[in-house]
Amino acid sequence: MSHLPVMIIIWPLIFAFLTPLVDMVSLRYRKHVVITFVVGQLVLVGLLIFGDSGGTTYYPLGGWAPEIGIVMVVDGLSRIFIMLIAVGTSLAMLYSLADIPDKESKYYVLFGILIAGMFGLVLTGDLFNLYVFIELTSLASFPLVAIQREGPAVRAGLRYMIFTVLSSLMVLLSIILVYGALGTLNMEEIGRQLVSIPHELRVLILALWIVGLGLKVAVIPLHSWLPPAHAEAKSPVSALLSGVLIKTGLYMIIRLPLLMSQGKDEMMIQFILINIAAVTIIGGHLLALGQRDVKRVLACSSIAHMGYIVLGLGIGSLLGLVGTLFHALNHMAMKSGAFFSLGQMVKDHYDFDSVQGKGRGAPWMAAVFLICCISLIGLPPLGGFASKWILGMAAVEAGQPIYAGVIALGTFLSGLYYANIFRILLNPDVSVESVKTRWLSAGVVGVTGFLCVVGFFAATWITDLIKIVAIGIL
Amino acid sequence: MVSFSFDFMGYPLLLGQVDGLSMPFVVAFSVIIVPALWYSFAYHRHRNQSIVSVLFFLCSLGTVTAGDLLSFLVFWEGMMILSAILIAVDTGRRDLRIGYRYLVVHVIAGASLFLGVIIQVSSTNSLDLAGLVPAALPFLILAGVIKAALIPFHFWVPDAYGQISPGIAVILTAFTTKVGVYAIARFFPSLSGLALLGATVAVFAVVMALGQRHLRRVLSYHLIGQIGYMVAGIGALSDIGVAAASLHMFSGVMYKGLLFMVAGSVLYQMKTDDVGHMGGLIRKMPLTFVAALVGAASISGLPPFNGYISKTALKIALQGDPVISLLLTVAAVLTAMSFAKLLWDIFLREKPQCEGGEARESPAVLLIPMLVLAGICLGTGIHYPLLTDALVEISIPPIYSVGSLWESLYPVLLGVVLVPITAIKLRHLARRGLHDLDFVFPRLIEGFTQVGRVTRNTLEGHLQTQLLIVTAFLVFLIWMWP
Amino acid sequence: MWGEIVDFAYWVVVGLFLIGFFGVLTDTNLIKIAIGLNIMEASLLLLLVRLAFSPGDSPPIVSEGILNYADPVPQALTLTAIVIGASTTALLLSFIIKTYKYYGSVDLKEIRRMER
Amino acid sequence: MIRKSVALVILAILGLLVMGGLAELPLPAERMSESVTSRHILSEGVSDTGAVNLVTAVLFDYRGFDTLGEATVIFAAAAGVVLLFFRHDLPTSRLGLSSLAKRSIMVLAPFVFVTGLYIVMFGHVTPGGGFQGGVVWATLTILLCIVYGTAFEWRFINTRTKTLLESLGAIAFILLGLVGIYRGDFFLSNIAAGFRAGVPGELTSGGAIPLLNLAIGLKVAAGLALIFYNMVKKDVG
Repeated sequence: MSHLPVMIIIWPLIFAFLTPLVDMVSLRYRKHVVITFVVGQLVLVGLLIFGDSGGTTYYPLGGWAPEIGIVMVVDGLSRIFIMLIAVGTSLAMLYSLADIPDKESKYYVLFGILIAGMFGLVLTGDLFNLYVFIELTSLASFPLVAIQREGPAVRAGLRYMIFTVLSSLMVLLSIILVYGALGTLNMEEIGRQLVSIPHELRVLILALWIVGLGLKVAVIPLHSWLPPAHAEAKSPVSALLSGVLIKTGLYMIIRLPLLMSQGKDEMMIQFILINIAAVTIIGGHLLALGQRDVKRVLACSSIAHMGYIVLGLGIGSLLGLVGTLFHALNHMAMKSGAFFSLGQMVKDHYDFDSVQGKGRGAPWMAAVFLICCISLIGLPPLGGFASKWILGMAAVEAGQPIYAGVIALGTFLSGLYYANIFRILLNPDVSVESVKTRWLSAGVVGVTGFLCVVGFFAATWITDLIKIVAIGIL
Repeated sequence: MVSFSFDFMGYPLLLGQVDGLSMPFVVAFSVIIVPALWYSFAYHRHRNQSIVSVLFFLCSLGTVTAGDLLSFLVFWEGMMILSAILIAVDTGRRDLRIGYRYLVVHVIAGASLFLGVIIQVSSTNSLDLAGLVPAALPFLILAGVIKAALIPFHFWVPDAYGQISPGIAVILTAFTTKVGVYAIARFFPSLSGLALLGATVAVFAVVMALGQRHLRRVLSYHLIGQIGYMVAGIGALSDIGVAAASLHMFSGVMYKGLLFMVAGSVLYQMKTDDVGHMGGLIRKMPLTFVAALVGAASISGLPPFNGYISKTALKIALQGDPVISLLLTVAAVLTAMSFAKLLWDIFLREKPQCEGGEARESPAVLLIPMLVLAGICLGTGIHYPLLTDALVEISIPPIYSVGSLWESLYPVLLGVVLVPITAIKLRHLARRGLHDLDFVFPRLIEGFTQVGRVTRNTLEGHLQTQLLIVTAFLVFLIWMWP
Repeated sequence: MWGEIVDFAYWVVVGLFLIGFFGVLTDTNLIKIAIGLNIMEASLLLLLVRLAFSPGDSPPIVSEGILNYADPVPQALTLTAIVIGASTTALLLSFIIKTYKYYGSVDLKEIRRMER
Repeated sequence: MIRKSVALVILAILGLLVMGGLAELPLPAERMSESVTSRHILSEGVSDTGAVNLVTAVLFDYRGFDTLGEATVIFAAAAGVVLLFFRHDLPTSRLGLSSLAKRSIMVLAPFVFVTGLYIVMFGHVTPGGGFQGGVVWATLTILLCIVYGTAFEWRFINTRTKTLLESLGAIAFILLGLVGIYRGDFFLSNIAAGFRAGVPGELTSGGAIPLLNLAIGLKVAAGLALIFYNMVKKDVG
């Protein structure tokens, strides 16, 4: 029996708990501790993902049977999300070394807890345990948003927090009702028995679940906490939140139609999701179009991209699911890359007037930013195009070409505002001094740019892998 | 030709597939790129721009030789990005919005193409360029029409090419719109109404050109007009029509390149491209004048230049349709009028108060590519089998006959005669009625930004309003669940 | 619409939930919003405890001679949820303190006015 | 005013809908008789874990991972509060209350501490446990803060000590969990990993549960004290 599933969660926790102790000795070991942690995490995750045959593995915590205790489930879907989280968090962690002052000890504590929470979230097979991990990730992310400790940042964090607490309450109510109806918390068991719940109660449970998690995923009309929160945070945190954290909400939504419904409800959920997604894509892009701050534009574009991701889910076909997962991976790479490279070009103020011409101060960073943004628009030959292509194909194949039209419209709208950002960042009329980039952050930025390119050229290979997982899920 | 295959998600991507339709494009692109690069390099002395230009050229080649829809799309978008970068970098110091607007238009075309390709591929499950399904057609047409700058989607041409520096314009004009023509020829050769559309565009564009004062804008409109000719040729729905269009594409690339180079040289010396401020340059720039003369003769379809060959081929192809023939003749008259006036204004007339006091002949590095292109125009015109044999597989009826010589001469003569009489009136007409079309488009893009601002104001409301919306959404969801 | 029994406790739960929610939706004072959220959470905990218990049950501490125990699982869940709720409240209050230090007010309207 | 009425209407509908859902819940007794989880824990709980208090058994054994999670939540909240109030790390008040209060709190303090210890250590036998006892301990530091002024409390157990205690408690929990893996069983295994079940009802029963309780108690006490201290200390910029 391999203990890897639990070790993956314990490792960041140990990092988080040890960091204050190490800091009491000296702040100088920060870099070593963080790099050790990241390497260890990547090794553990690599072992988990590639170490076995790829089937479903159960890990009973405390040795109790799944019905009685808490069980952890490793299947294809959690493997994909573990990979996403591991890559995204490792990059953000390494990037933080250059961007966050050493004395911010608690930053790394919270970061570690956040990572542990996200891993727990995608690994657990117990509904209440899921809730605990949701809370863990949320609580760890609130202070990270407000790390600049100034008025707007604190306000953004507060807004984020109120929305998230509300969403947690909805999820908690949903979980309580499930337990009250079925007397079990095991997710697979719940999936099997959910049909036996009386209709009105089931609708209540599902609706609370969708809205509660919709708030995490930030689909319109549940989105309004996201732009300030993601924009006011520091670059690595923005990248982490936009690139990784909101995808975990997606994971739970994917689990929802898979485990928690059958028949008519599934149709209804898909109908809800696909329409929410369409509204989210267009609304998110229009929101981004109206912004006057680069980071806010990127944040709003995250909303729109969650729309694309949910769209594939709403289509409900194999291809749609593949598109969803692939776009989630791509979006992690390109949005992180965009935030990272932007953070290297511009240090503090991100409104359009202050960033004029800043791209010319760090041309290589600007180049990666350009690549990431082109990928975000969805133009070939970059990853964003490949996943949009799959999503569009899925929409047309499912007999709903109108949603392919929505994707194309989204491409057009995002072209509008990214073109605007380029022309501002590359404005040659403003004189700028060149910005020095530390090798670590430059490396991280380079990796994200590389991932964007890989998304297209290795698309065949990646989608084949994802397809195996998706077949397993459906 | 080298071909190369690459697997993308279960679909084979075929690169470098050359067939009868793409051959003329490949040849034309490969021929023009050398003088164009030379010219632009001499004009700018900026290495990065040349690198981007070469990449742009390679993307254009890739587009016309793509063997499947997906790689076509990839190269198409690649062209778009690279050309937008070229324009943005070039126009940066004056007006960044030009590159922005250019990109926006082409993103629309790209999104439309993307949608069309997706519909096509998912309904036929293959990436073949042929056998398009009707559902995909409108999107592909929109993409092709925008790229080829057919009216009413022509506005980006004068907007961008009318303001970028000629060094870049020489490169961009040679490829971008031609790829649009290629798309039209490739995807919907049998679309009805193309011929009429093309002929109308030709007339309209030339009328618009007559109303312009600025040299580069004039040339931009003529560019659109020449595209109209090509589309009319494609619309003839015969092999000979497509062949004639290909020939005209080749000629057009050559003489438009030449004319933009001339414009660049003049601009370089005069520091302005307002035709009204020029005059008498023939004495200062005789060789440039010769090049301009060749270009003008070629575009007007005068023998023995290559424009004559391709226009005559077009006339042969379109013989059966009197309306279109008439429209093309009108366009030819107006073209000749426009260029006669242009040559008169710039080179011939004496204007004592003109500003080109210290203007002198262009340096050799600028002259050589111009003369090379002029040579090509003349050479392929005299020895036209060189063109027809190499580019098109269909034999074209003898071109140098008395009838066709007369047919190409009289519109030019008519145009030259009519210059002093009607130019003024036409100019007023064009300026008053049609000019505004060009300025709708920047407003349109501003309009989108406005929509975004309104959305932001509605969707980013106060905390509690948003919370209320969340609650209402929850209630709505439970309430509406069947 | 409703089954045979609608427990009194359920009315209390829903009532508290709505009171808290109403406060969150309408009161502009941040502290009161936090209180509203806490009331909502308390109502959920009440529901959880109610679900553990049937009339006549003893607390689940095993001793001789008792046959009916309350369900221990929801009680454990309640404990967990309480701790989580307390932590959330602590953090929420520190955010509010921080907001107060920056803006000098905990009223949403005034903060909004100050932003302009 | 409009918002209030709209909210009222929406919430009324929501209340009715939730009520409609709740009305369809089965009776707790019915559910318990069908639920594998509840029946197993009620019948086998004592022999499985050695703890008489089944809530603690669920909390620290059957669902021990939840408890690790919630302990981490407190840790995260404390870290978050510290992060938010960073740079204001100074004691504020040296005055405190009257000497009467000071004297009586000194008399009370040991008893409060012992009460906390009792609640922590007997969590598996009587109602109570690490969280509850930890809160009592935290109350002690809060009382000292109020009565003697924060400066005294700061000297008495300073922030470093608290952080140290908190981290040590957390790490102890994980180490206790890892013992299960070390003994060839699973993470957080209790009796199966070789901890002695003991005689139910005694202090030494329940395997690792008392130890886990102690770890949690330390962590909760230090965490809450940190949160409180950071909230009351003065903002000096």
